[in-house]
Amino acid sequence: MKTIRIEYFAVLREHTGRGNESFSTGAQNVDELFAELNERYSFPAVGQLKVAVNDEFGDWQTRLTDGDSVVFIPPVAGG
Amino acid sequence: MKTIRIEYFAVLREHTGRGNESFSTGAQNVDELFAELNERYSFPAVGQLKVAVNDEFGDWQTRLTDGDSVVFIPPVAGG
Amino acid sequence: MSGFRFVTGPVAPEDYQAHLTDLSCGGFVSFEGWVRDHNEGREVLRLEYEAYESLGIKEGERIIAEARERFAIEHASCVHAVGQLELGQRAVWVGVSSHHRDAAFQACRYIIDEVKQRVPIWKKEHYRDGDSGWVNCEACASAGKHTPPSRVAGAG
Amino acid sequence: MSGFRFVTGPVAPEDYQAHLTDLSCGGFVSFEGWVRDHNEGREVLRLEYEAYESLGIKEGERIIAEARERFAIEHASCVHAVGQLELGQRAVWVGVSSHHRDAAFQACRYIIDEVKQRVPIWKKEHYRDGDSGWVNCEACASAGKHTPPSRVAGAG
Repeated sequence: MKTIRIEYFAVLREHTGRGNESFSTGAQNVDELFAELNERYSFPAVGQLKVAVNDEFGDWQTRLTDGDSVVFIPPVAGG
Repeated sequence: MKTIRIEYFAVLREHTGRGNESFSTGAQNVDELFAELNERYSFPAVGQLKVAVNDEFGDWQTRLTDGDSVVFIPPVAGG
Repeated sequence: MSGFRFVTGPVAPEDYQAHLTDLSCGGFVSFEGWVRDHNEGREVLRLEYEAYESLGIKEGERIIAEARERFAIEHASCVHAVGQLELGQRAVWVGVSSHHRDAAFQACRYIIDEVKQRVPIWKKEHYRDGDSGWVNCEACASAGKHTPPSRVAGAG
Repeated sequence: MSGFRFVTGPVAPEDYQAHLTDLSCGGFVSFEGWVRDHNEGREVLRLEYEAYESLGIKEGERIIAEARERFAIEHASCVHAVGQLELGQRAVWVGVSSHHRDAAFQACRYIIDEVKQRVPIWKKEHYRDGDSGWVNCEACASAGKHTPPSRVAGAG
């Protein structure tokens, strides 16, 4: 088991009702982590998600280590 | 004979030493007027001149009437 | 001096433009994004921006570095607002100075286009009809903010 | 509100930008021409602009009208300095507001390009070596300001 810090923004923050959490998981990679979180939160369909691990863009196969931070990034709309 | 008001700008103002003058001439058009003025001032080669008659762009064949104002426009350099 | 930053509330270009002055530069181009009173046919009352700032600054700095590599510019900055904004306020500002104007125009355009596509910033619009929604969010757009949960497709 | 005007001394955009604000506009692009410390390899100390203002305003207004016809913009203004300017000061400012940024970028570029080519404004540069000259003037460029008189070719 490892502890991952998850941060939520925008529609995901509102949907989960929290800005961040520490999550204990056996997930090996980002894809497995997302599946576990989706079990709990049933995320809305926001469109294509991107992901960041430790404040850098990653992908769904990025492997996770204890203490990593993960952010799921809904379609952006700056400007 | 007609009286034409000539205005000089930039290099032509400095060359003639005046901002404007009233010029009595028998010139029928702008080209003839320029030739007369050039006799007097021997204008420097400033590049392609344009001309304005009564504050609108004209050309060298524009006919002149008593009381017209004429400006010879050296290459511009705004901005 | 170049760079990307976030500020809370509307952007005040006069606070940042001075960093771009340079006596070798003859041209300066800036872009400002203003909060509009409408979007896709709906009347907008105000906006809210939220950003993933730590990654956003990195990505913004990368975009500015790319612009400096691609175009013959001297300085470039971008400042993006987070938090509540009212109609007419500045949500984003991009400023670029260069020896010649062509490079400044191209770089300014490049930076705002890339920032809008790549920097993790989200915009929530509040509408006159009382509704609100996150822009570019599929579920929000199709059915308002209370949509039935559904599996989100993993990105490639 | 759109328009073209001359001002004596450096241009202060803050005096003019307010005329372009519009709650329907999401994009604003501006260009500033700054007095550079060099031109074509020579060190410049200061500039002097002179304009044929009555025709210049007409031609400037025509350029802005053309931009409004060609591009989907709401407002556009251009202000050009006349008189003495020091290094770093603003010689010209163009501001354009529009619903979408693409049109504002294109119109701003169009206006400054046309103004530089068509509006009767002349620039005299004063150089560090004590010389000075009117920019784009053949005789000035080739032999300093005291050139032998010669016949000027009539334009077509």
